[in-house]
Amino acid sequence: MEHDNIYLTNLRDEKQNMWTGLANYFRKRSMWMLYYCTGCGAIELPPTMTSRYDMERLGMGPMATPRQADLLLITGYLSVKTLKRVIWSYEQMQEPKYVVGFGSCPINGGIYWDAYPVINHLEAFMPVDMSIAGCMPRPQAIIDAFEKLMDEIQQGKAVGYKRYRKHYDWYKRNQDLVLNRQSAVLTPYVDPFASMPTAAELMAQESEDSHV
Amino acid sequence: MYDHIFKRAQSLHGDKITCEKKHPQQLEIKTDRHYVMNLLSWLKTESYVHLAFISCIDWIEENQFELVYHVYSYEEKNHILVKTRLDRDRPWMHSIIDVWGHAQPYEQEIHEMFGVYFPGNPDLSGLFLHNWKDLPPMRKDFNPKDYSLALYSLKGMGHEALDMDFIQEITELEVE
Amino acid sequence: MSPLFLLLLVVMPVGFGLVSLALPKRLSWFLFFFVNILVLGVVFKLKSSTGLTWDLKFNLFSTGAVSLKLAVTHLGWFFLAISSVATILFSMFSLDFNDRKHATFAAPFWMILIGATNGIFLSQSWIAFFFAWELMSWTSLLIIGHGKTPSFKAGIYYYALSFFGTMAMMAGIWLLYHRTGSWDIATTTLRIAADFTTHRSFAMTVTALFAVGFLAKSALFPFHMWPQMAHAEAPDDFSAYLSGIMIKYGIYGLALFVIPVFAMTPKGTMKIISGVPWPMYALAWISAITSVIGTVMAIFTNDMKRLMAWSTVANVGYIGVALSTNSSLGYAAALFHTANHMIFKGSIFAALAAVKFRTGEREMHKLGGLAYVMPITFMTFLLGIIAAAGIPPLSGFNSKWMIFQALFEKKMVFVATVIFFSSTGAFLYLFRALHTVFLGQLSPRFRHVKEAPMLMSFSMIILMILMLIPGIFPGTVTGFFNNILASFGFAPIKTTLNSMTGSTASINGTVIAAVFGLAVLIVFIMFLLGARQHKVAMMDNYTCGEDPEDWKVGPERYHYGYDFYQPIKPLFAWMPLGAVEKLYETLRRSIERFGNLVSSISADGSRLGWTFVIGILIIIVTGVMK
Amino acid sequence: MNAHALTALKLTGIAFGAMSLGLLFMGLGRIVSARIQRRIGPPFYQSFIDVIKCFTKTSITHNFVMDLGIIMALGGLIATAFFVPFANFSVLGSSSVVIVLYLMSIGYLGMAMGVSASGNPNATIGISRALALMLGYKIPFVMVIMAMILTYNSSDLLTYALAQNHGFGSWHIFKYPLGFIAVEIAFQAMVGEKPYDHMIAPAEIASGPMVELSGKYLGIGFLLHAVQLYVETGLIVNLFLGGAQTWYIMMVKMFAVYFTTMCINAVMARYRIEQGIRHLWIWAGSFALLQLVYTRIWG
Repeated sequence: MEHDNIYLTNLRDEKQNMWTGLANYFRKRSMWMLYYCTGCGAIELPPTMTSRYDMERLGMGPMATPRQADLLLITGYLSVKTLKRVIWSYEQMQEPKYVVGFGSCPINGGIYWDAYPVINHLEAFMPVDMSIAGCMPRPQAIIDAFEKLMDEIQQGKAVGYKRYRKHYDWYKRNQDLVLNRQSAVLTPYVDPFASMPTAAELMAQESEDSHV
Repeated sequence: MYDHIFKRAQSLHGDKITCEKKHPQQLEIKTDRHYVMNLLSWLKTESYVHLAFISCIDWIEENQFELVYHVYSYEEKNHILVKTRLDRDRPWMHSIIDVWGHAQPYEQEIHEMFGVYFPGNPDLSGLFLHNWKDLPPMRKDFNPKDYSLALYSLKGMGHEALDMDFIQEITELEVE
Repeated sequence: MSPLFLLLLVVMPVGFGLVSLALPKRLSWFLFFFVNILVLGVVFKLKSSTGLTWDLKFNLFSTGAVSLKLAVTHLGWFFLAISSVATILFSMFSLDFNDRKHATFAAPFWMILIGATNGIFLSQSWIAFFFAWELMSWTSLLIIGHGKTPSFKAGIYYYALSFFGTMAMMAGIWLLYHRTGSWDIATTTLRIAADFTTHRSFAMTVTALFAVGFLAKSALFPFHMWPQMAHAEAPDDFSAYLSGIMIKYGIYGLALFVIPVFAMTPKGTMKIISGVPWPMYALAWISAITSVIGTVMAIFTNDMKRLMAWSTVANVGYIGVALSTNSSLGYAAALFHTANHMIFKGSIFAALAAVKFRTGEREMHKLGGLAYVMPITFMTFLLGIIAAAGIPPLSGFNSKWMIFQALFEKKMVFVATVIFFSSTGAFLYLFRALHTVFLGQLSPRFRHVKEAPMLMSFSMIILMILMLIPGIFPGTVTGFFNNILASFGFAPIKTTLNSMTGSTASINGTVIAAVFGLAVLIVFIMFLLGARQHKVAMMDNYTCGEDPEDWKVGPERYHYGYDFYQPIKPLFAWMPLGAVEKLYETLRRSIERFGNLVSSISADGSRLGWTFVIGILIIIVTGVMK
Repeated sequence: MNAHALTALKLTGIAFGAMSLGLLFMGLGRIVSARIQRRIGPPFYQSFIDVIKCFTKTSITHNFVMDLGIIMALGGLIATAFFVPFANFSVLGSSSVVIVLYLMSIGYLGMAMGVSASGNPNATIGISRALALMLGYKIPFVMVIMAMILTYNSSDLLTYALAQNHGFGSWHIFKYPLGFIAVEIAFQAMVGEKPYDHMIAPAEIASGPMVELSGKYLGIGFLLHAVQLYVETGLIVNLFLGGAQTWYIMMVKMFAVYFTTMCINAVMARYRIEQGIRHLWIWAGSFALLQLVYTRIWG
């Protein structure tokens, strides 16, 4: 599957002028999020969205598909298997797009820092514009982070998508290292039953062994 | 509560099994791996119709795997653990999907996580792990910490051909 | 202008057809195209010579003077003109369609059929009309059953229903002659209209017999079953002709005889319901039921040609409803919709034929995404379905609007509601066909499919233009109607080149097209002002983050096409849609039993043949002796 | 400046007016929903921000049919908006309701075509639902309109609007009460709000037709909904709520219609597709039929 929506053009350094400033105003006031419920953090979002904290005040709202969304929320730990889907979804999103990592897991692995299926640094695989520390962050912290992100968008600092385009090779290499690696990391495992023997064959072999 | 089944098991399979009462409503039966199939088929006729799960334990000091079949009876309200030991070097076990069809994914998972082979199971492909090349991860001789540090730490990811600001930004994140 | 031109219109295609029976297949198709050019030329030469008559009178079996009278009437010329324009496009289409691989032997019969068609539209005596009608039935049977078993079965089915109608019509003609002593159509129409005051039941019987004949031909309820078999199984290029032109013979018959009879009937002789005589009101409901059946069946059909055949049934229903209003507006609406349907259904079938020509598939769910490889065919189909759904600014809207105006005029609001139901349902099946065949995922099997060949594309482009023109300038077609209306004693309708006036409003096709163009322009500018877009692969879709290839899902499995409207199927479960088919099946079984009885009397087949011949001889001899 | 250019200019004004009004209604509707759920809700101009932002984003297209369809969709609906009288005023003079009903369809057809061309089955399922639902709401709606045509012997919307300009008592809501109930039920389905939001169903088929729309395509999708609101609330106001003499009364009445819809939307759950159509046929259909029979016999 070729990823046609990643187009590697030279990144023009867009200066902040009146038009980009205006565009950034609209972008910050209307952030539609794709909250990919990768982990535990999804439970903190309903209170953020509903009447207690009311995210819609800020013009934010959930969207159904990555095509429509501006903001990708990585809520909590991210397993390798999910990572593939998250990258797929991120690449389907349209620019400008922002990524927010929830909790400690996307920052450094959190309590899963030594677990084999969970990645430790989200920053290595996709550009993260804003990280929220905590396990899990409370809705207040989430709203706070969104407001900070809005400031950064207005100032033209939240340019993770440009970084992704510019350093696509590096990100791609890291992704491949985890997702498409060809060799074992520690000890290669040789399946003794790779030839898929039947039970009768195995038993015959065992009785042979015991005779010897 | 389980006296009835305990006695019947003793009388019918006495020479092949060892029974132990672990807990009210919980009975442990240890047996040889070639006898598990017979025992489970018999238990199924004795109203133990529900196979709840198959679990696997790595007894690394004894160089053995232990398979535990959890069966349950809705009539006697009893839980029976059928336990058997496998050789850790060549771990294989008869598939029981002829007795319980839904044992298939349980066996598939044990195959993936421990490397126990189930001849007769039609699908032993990977279920959870993505592109796994190492030892099966639930074995005790597999070190997840080393694995995680070797694969997921930022050190392993090269910084050539990148501009300095970006390297700065990335390496600041490194936690050591 | 010599009257022999009229004879030429009938004899020339028949003669060429007979000659080309001896020619190779490919050559006969070129001859076919050539004949159509000649026919079109003659027809347009006859434009201003209304009233031109060719008559042949002779005596047969001393039953009195038999007259074979051909004449140009306003109505006949209109039908001749639209059918010959459509035919020449279909024949151009057929030239490329019948290449070495696909050629059928239909061309000679088709030529004879064109002669018969011209005969039907020119006949002014019932004998000539009947001869032409029979010739048409036989040749079309031969084309539909073009040497394939399912096609032959469909042809037999078509012929059986058609035969029933023809017999009814023959009985009607004999009764008519018996009463009036004339074969002339115009004369008998006047007589039978007058008879409604004096011999009411006789007049009613005769009209009913004719009506049955025409309803059977036009596939109105309860004869709505045959198009879905005949149209679907006929050669693909012939389906366009079958659906565009042949289904209109019945409409022509109704417009020629049945409707004028009721229009000329003195007032007060019949019970009036909703402003129309009650038989007309019954016809309205028959047509409305036909359109509902056609629509509902089309919604749940998976075979694309069968779907469009049901759509034709539904459209004939609209035309029947329009005719039944028995007013000048309704009559004009029926003619207008006939002309439009001829073009848009012709282009839909042409597009489907092009698809079948390139892919060889007829089941819709196996296709998909062909718009990206066959853009001209797609545009033809798209404009065809826009016209068929009655969306402005294409031709279908104007005629549908006129039908509604005619219904509003007579306050037939319940019929109008039913018609509106089928008109909305038309959306469902037309979009389904559009999506399943032309949009969605393109199967790898068809990735290298090419656009239809040049002549096919060219004829499709002309069909597209012919759909646009009556939509933007309705007057190009409606301008012919006032003469036709006057010849049957209807009041003229108000129409100019751009606009039409109905009973409750008037519309201006040009204005609608212009404001639509303006709106599209505004949106297009907005579209250009937005940030740039880039093209992605067809399978690069939102799939909940999964790569379809991981699940072995290719474009074919990712195409939503099979059983498209499954969720709403339960809503139509109560409709006894198969009832008529069951009735026919019972009839067929009884006939088969009777046939077995006859064959059991004569021991083997050869003797049966002799029995048949002897029986015929006895009938003739007794007829002559008498 | 000749007359045609002036008309074109006026129509362009109407096009942008319709879009703006629809977007304003959408923003207000979101506030209404929020207040019912005891939230504060977004500012009233939120929908404008959303649409402008959509136009500043990059977008994807799968093929030329998608572009063609999406442009045809909004074009068709804007063309429909030209035919809806606003405060007793119609630039084009005539505004036959039959044209409005059929011209609206070209918008839906364009939308359907554009999103089907994306090749996503979710989009097509959404469209198949929308078309099926159309079979449900169009029939009652048309029956009520036919009752009016019977009374006035005219299918011009302006005629209906002018006939109701004689005070509160002359409103059609009192003349055709059953018809008004039928149309209100059908209207809920026409604008695709709950309980008839089968087409969008975000949790079920990933927002249906909108699934592959991004950037300006999505922006056009929002504008489509905005113009649809303008056309459909305008229809209801002209048909039942007495039209309006002044532009602000017209806007207030249009919003009142939408307000009712949003209130119902906020408290209802979704029907299943065939339940929805059955509900429309049974309830809206029977009210409309009663109205039509009444008008045909005694009206």
